[in-house]
Amino acid sequence: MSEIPNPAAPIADPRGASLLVQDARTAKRNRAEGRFKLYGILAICIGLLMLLVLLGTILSRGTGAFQQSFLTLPVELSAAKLDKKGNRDIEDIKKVSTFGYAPLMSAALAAKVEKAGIETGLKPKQMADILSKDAAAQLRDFVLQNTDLVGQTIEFEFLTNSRVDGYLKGRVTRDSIANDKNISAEQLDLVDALIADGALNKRFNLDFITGADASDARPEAAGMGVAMLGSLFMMLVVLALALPIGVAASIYLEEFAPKNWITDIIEVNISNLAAVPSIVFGILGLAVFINYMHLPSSAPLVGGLVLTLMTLPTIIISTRAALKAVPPSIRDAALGVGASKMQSVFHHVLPLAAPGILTGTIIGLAQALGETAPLLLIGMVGFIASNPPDGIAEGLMAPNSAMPAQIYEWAKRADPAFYERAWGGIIILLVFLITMNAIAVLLRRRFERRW
Amino acid sequence: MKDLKISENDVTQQPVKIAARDVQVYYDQTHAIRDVSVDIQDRNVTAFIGPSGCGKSTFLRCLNRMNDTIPSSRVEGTIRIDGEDIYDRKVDPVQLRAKVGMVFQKPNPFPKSIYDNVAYGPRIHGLARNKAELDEIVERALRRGAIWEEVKDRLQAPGTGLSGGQQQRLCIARAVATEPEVLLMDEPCSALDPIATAQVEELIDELRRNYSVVIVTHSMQQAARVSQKTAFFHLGNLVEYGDTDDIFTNPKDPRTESYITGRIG
Amino acid sequence: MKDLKISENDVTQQPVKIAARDVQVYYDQTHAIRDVSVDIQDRNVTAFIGPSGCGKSTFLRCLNRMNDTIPSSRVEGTIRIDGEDIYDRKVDPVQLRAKVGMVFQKPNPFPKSIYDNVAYGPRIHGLARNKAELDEIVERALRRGAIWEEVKDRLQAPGTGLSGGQQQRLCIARAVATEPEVLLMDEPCSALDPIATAQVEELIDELRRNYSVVIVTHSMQQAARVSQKTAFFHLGNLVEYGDTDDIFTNPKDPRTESYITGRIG
Amino acid sequence: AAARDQVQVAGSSTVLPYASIVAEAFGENFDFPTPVVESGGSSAGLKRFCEGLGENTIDVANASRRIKENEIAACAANGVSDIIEVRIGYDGIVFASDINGESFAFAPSDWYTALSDKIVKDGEVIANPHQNWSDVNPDFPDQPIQAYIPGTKHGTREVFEENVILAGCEATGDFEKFMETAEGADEKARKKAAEKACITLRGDGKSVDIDGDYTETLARIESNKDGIGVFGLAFYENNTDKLQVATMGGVEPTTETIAAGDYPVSRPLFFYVKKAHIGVIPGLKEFVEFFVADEVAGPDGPLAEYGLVSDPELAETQSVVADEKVMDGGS
Amino acid sequence: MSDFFNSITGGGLAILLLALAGAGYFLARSRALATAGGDARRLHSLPRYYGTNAAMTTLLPALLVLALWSLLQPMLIQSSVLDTIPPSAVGEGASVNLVMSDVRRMASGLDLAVAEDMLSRQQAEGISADAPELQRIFADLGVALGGEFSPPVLAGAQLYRSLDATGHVWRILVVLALALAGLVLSLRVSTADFRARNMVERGIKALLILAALLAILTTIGIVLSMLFETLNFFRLHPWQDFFLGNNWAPNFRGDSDLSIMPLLWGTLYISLIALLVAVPIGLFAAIYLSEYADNRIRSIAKPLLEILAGIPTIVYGLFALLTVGPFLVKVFGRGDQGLLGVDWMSGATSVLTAGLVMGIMLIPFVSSLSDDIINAVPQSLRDGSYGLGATHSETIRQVVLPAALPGIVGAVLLAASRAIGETMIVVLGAGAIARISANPFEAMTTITTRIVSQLTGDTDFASPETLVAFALGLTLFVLTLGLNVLALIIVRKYREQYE
Ligand SMILES: Nc1ncnc2c1ncn2[C@@H]1O[C@H](COP(=O)(O)OP(=O)(O)OP(=O)(O)O)[C@@H](O)[C@H]1O
Ligand SMILES: Nc1ncnc2c1ncn2[C@@H]1O[C@H](COP(=O)(O)OP(=O)(O)OP(=O)(O)O)[C@@H](O)[C@H]1O
Ligand SMILES: [Mg+2]
Ligand SMILES: [Mg+2]
Repeated sequence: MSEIPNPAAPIADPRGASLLVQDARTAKRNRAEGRFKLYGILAICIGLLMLLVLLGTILSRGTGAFQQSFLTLPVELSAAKLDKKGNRDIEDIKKVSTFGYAPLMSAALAAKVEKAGIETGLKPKQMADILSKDAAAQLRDFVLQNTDLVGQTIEFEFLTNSRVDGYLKGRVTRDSIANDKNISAEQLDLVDALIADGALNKRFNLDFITGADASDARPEAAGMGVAMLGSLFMMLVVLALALPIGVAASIYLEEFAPKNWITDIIEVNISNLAAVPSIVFGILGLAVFINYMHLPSSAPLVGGLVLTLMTLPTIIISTRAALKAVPPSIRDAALGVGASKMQSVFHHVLPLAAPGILTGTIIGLAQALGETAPLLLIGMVGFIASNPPDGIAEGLMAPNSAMPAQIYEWAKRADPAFYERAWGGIIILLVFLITMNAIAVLLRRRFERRW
Repeated sequence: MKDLKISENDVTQQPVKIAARDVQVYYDQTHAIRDVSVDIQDRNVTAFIGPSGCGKSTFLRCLNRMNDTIPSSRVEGTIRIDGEDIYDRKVDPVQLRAKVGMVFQKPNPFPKSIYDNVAYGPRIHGLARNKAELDEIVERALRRGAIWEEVKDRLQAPGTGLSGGQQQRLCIARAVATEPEVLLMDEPCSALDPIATAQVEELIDELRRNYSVVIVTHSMQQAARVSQKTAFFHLGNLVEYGDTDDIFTNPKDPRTESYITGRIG
Repeated sequence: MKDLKISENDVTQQPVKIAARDVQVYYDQTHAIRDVSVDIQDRNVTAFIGPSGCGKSTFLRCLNRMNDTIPSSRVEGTIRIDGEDIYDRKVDPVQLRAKVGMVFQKPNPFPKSIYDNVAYGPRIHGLARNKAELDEIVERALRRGAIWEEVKDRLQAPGTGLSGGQQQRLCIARAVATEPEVLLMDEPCSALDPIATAQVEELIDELRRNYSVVIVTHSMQQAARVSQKTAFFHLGNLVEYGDTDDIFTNPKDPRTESYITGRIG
Repeated sequence: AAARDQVQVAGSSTVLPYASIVAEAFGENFDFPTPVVESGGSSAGLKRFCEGLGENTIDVANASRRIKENEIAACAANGVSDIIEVRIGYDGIVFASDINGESFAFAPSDWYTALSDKIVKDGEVIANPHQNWSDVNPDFPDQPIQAYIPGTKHGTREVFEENVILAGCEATGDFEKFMETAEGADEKARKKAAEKACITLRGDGKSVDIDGDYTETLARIESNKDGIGVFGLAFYENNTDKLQVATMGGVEPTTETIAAGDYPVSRPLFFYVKKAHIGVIPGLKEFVEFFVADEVAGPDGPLAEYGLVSDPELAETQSVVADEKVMDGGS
Repeated sequence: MSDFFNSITGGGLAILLLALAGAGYFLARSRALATAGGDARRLHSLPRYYGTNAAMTTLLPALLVLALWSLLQPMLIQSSVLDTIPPSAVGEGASVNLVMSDVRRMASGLDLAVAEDMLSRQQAEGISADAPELQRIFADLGVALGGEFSPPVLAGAQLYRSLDATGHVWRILVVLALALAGLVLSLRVSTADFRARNMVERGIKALLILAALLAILTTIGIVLSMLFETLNFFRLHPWQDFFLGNNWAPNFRGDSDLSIMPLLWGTLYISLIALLVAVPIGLFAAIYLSEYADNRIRSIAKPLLEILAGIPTIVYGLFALLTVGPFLVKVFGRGDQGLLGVDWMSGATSVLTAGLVMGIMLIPFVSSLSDDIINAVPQSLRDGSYGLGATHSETIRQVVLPAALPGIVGAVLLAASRAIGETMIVVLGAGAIARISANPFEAMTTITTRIVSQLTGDTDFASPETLVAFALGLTLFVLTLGLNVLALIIVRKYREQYE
């Protein structure tokens, strides 16, 4: 069906053209549309590809940390050495230092080698070098907890030295140890024989997830657990402070503040705080919380406070954007039925802005969770191998590290085994982060709605 | 105030509920309402008519201080409700708005369930002692809003998923639920079909028994049907105010006459 | 299709512009439009009337596939414009919508200047060769939208700062500016005063000379005044369709009759 | 409230590994809790050390250099007047390159000639023209110069400048030339200017400052096999599978050669203890004594095993600790 | 009596106040209801507002006074104690503050001794400095003393203790009295007509203001914590060199060139590249997610992208150094062996490397926040545009994005802020060479990394080489402030209000 051409119609008018055939202009516009959409897909793909590459790198380098080599030996907890008075008094047993346990282990290893019929030219002391430097401490801790076992012979799983562990994981090869004074080819022969015997093997290492940091000489004993708790307590502080304060500040600025130069100053100030390098917050934290308020240094409470100040701008900025996006008619509707401004905000505007607020929280917390620099100045980076805290108060006040600080420390250490642990730590950090995000994302999805 | 005198001459037996004197409204520079003085009576329906953009909505919003929410707007003059100046510093606009309810020109349901939309007002004003009472209030309001039959099976569905007219009636129900003394309605029937319109007009008539109702409308017929008093606005001025019958049959101002007969706009 | 037969009997001399057959629309579970078949003629005004929530807007939106933007909605049946199925996979909804313009129930000006609001369509469709031509198009559209006089001094002011009725006329002007072949208007006059309404009706009458216009209205008077054909919807069904005069004077279906005389809603 | 129950240590990240090894062993074998050892650099450590007395200040500051006069003064101004200085040993600084690359036998002058911004050639002061190591010394392989040296914030950098670059500058005789050409009112100023000329390194990317730590240097060598980096001895000894060490002046760096003073590039490591905290913070004295005990810091102790060059005069240090002998300058 | 007061510690007082507030809540609530004859509808506000108001009036003034008192009391006591200490007791080179801190430490030592029953209260008040057991007690308790153990200091400590104890008693009395007064007052006014909601909302608003002011406080704190050291720096180093010089070469021996210019250039350059990566990708990702993708893809892709923001920056740093850098060298370097056959890039570390990797990290900052904002643009605007025959992308570009602009600018600003403040990626990816050059294949460095490295180094902490960190921090602060003011002005200008 054709139309009578309309003389008044302008030139480009597609009047009367068939809908089934695209006219040139529409085709062009559709190509632009296709391109536009393609850019979107490309953008997402680039983002996801990068994520994939990063996660791939992290996983391939870090999974090794969750495995650990152990050597199982029958050890005689010689009463003569450990409890010279023979009264099984824990105070007396405590007097025996780790140095006193070393001979027990060499003896046990030598006995094992002999029993298994392994031939080696190594002296017992050299043989014992394949064990971790932490082994003695391991054994001592065990004995102190089970004093009744003194005098008996027990099967005990000892950590092996990081080189032996690396050998089992393929990180250390016979070639690579040519110049290494920490391990010799004969020791590797012994290791091979013990593997064949079944005494030495590799298994999942729970201690890596639950344990505390260890010194540079004992990478195999280092764990992430205590630092994880440190991060957890810091995040609790951040969440408990940054979210309410940030939302409160945004509500005031967006809904109540008169639009004048004072609020302009506050507004500019907040965006500016977002650009302050995180270490400057560390300087501030040191000055205010530790030197002025006399809070203990290295405490997750202080770390949390510093990170709160650091995350606030992120949360405020995103919350304000979200509040701004709520259509004014909603506010009018509430006011019209006699709600106060405050009620209209808390009952209607805030729930509608919740997705944006949660996004800000996700990003802010992610940032806080991964931040090291400010912690450096308030003493949370370093060697902090304390025990897991007993309660919330101690968790907040007792010295602790945090996951990113721990990772940062490990990444700096000399022994390559720490490098593997650093990547393993990153995996734990990411799992922590993803769990945290998942909760927020679920919440956010409940609030999301287009109106 | 010439216009005012007209209205003062026409006072009926009802007491004055809202008394506006020399009201000026500005949006930044724009002078949207000029020198409006009017007495709105209790237990009466007052209609505001006038061409689009003449300031009906603006003036209506002054009556419950909804104008406060537009930062650029400024109100001068006095408006008294029951003799109390509502722009007095001591007046709590919130309390005022609970007393002077409003239905907006564009339907604006909350993005919540239909039930919650209506229950919101009664909840914040503590009008119901318990859930059963609240249910009752919601049902009555929805019935008065002439929408109960359509939504009674989906009270938990979102209010935003209704058709335009349904949304408008939901908003009316929401406003009625808080039992205001004065109800301001900005073109409440513009999105409604004749039957719903008739129902709303019936509601207005019913409300009139206890409350004062102010309604903005573009329909002369509607104004004639429901209102006892009519005010005609033109370019921000209140041109004429008086008994509806008088205005429609015997307009005093030439502008009113030409508007009613369809000559100016 | 009983209703359809009626309309087929009443064909006037105009060719059919839009032919809908057995159209069904669902929102998730809700069956909002049932079995609607209708022929809309070219160079004619067709009015859709019916109680609120009966599916007028929904059906109107099907005609230019605006329903595509509501994820939950699903359309079945065929709709042909100029004999071409608009739900055909080869049809580009964008091209379709340029041909079938729409004015919405709630005024929705863009948060841009008045000028840019109107110039938006011509710009994307490349209707103007240069600025002067564009200016001309904008002016003509605003004049046809009966709003030129009110805004000519503030074309650069934001469109959102206008009064409700002004916004609606701006939206009409915006739709007219792209010179569509079919114009769908969802209650275009509900926010307008009588004069503006008269102007819009005049515009509709003028448009009819070249285009096909479909208008949803709640006002029987308006339907009677402007339309040649009227379709009456009820609960998602097209109850009756025919010449406007017939429908209003001699409705065939009892439901139509009771609606027109104000008994069902 | 009772006093804080663990010793707090902060400071140099070079001392950190040693301090943490000791802290760990201390925690295991004593009834005191494991001390907290924070890193953050000598400067920050000493700053916190000097902030005052009391349980909210640290007890021990690690430093990879000796405390400066004005730091002692700043300490005193805050009431930290009795400071015990403890030297724990030496840190060997080695030059190492990729294990599969060429081997090098350096003299300090080679480094000076390769990296200085300006050198003297044929009696003229010219901008350093050398691109390959073979330009520096015909004996060297034809490998592009790419050095990863500690950033200027590192204590190691000071030693590198002092013992390698400046020594090289003097050895080649360029120093005198710089003295001649230097401007300055007196001998001292001219000498200073000449020294500055020697140690100003080229800025064209042949020499890259590493502000991170040795792992970063290692990573850079992994990404550029031509690179030669500066490492701590302990770090090298843990990464012999990736790195080969170069000799300096014909001496291979080992704990023995450094302790004997044969290998020229090393620096002392210190820590500083607040005397006022001894007897106040539980375990402080024990910790310090344990740190310098023979079985810990001695040549056969775990620290030496890890790479610390133990102090030949350890006995003296032990007596300083035992007597709580404070530094001069304190009251 | 004083035993009683001593037994009320800070926590005890807080619990007491809370209990009062709780009582106030229920009393006021029921009193208000009673005055309205039990009918909540006749109350001005909902009953819970009366309760909250009472709790608030009980708690807030008391807490405020408590806070102020706790802040002022030590100062007042300090000045009166100082008056009693003869100048002779202040040792050579020591400052009054030093003596005062000894006084405080000794006072708390005495407190401890009393608490541990090592001294009786009378003994603690009367004991003289030469009492032999005092030294031992202090050592046992772990009280560190800086200076000599002098009688005036001990006297000062004893005075300090007695003043402190008096202050403690008065503080408790005043605070409790205030709380009670608040309680009584709020109960008296809790009648049906009382505007309880308004009062409560005023209280909430005060809290909101307080929260907003925290930002100002933080700023003041940051400025103050850097200002003095910055001044110290400028005392040691000419400001002309710092601001106008063009060389950055810190040196152990002092006499370094410390100019911010090359660092500033590096900062801007790297941030610019990062934004050039992050803004288009992030924005397009946001557009795709909010406009094109169906809900399922969106609900998966968005959180996935957000993980990018949470990967520790050290990972990005290593990624830059070990993966991206060598890749770029392969493309842009190596002469004929390279992919492009050019030799523009020699080292793996460059502005481009760091910028690219940082851009990846910043993607979620732009994408997630923008996605939320775009999602909030009302559907009716899109409908209006589609109705005119606009394509989806035209609608997005011309209607949706302009409407969402203020929020998007906010997101970009946040990303830019993060780029300026980032360290690890720059350290590992961009190298550590300070220079001004337009070549993106060269290594450069940023202000932030220099702040970190100068602050955590081994140099003397009072030397300009360390202090420069503070000057850098403060300058950066002022600069970003300027940028933000600019952004605010721009957003104001283009802001569009919809609906
Ligand atoms: N987005 C939606 N989702 C779900 N249901 C919808 C949606 N839009 C409309 N409906 C329902 O579809 C039915 C028809 O709605 P429609 O908007 O077409 O009515 P209408 O005839 O235009 O009414 P009115 O005159 O009030 O505008 C109504 O019952 C409505 O509740
Ligand atoms: N928020 C605002 N900012 C600036 N000007 C405004 C604003 N709202 C309304 N105006 C202007 O004030 C005048 C009166 O507007 P108002 O909305 O009161 O008209 P109205 O009589 O309700 O018209 P309608 O019948 O079309 O709704 C108009 O010129 C309008 O453009
Ligand atoms: Mg209006
Ligand atoms: Mg509709």
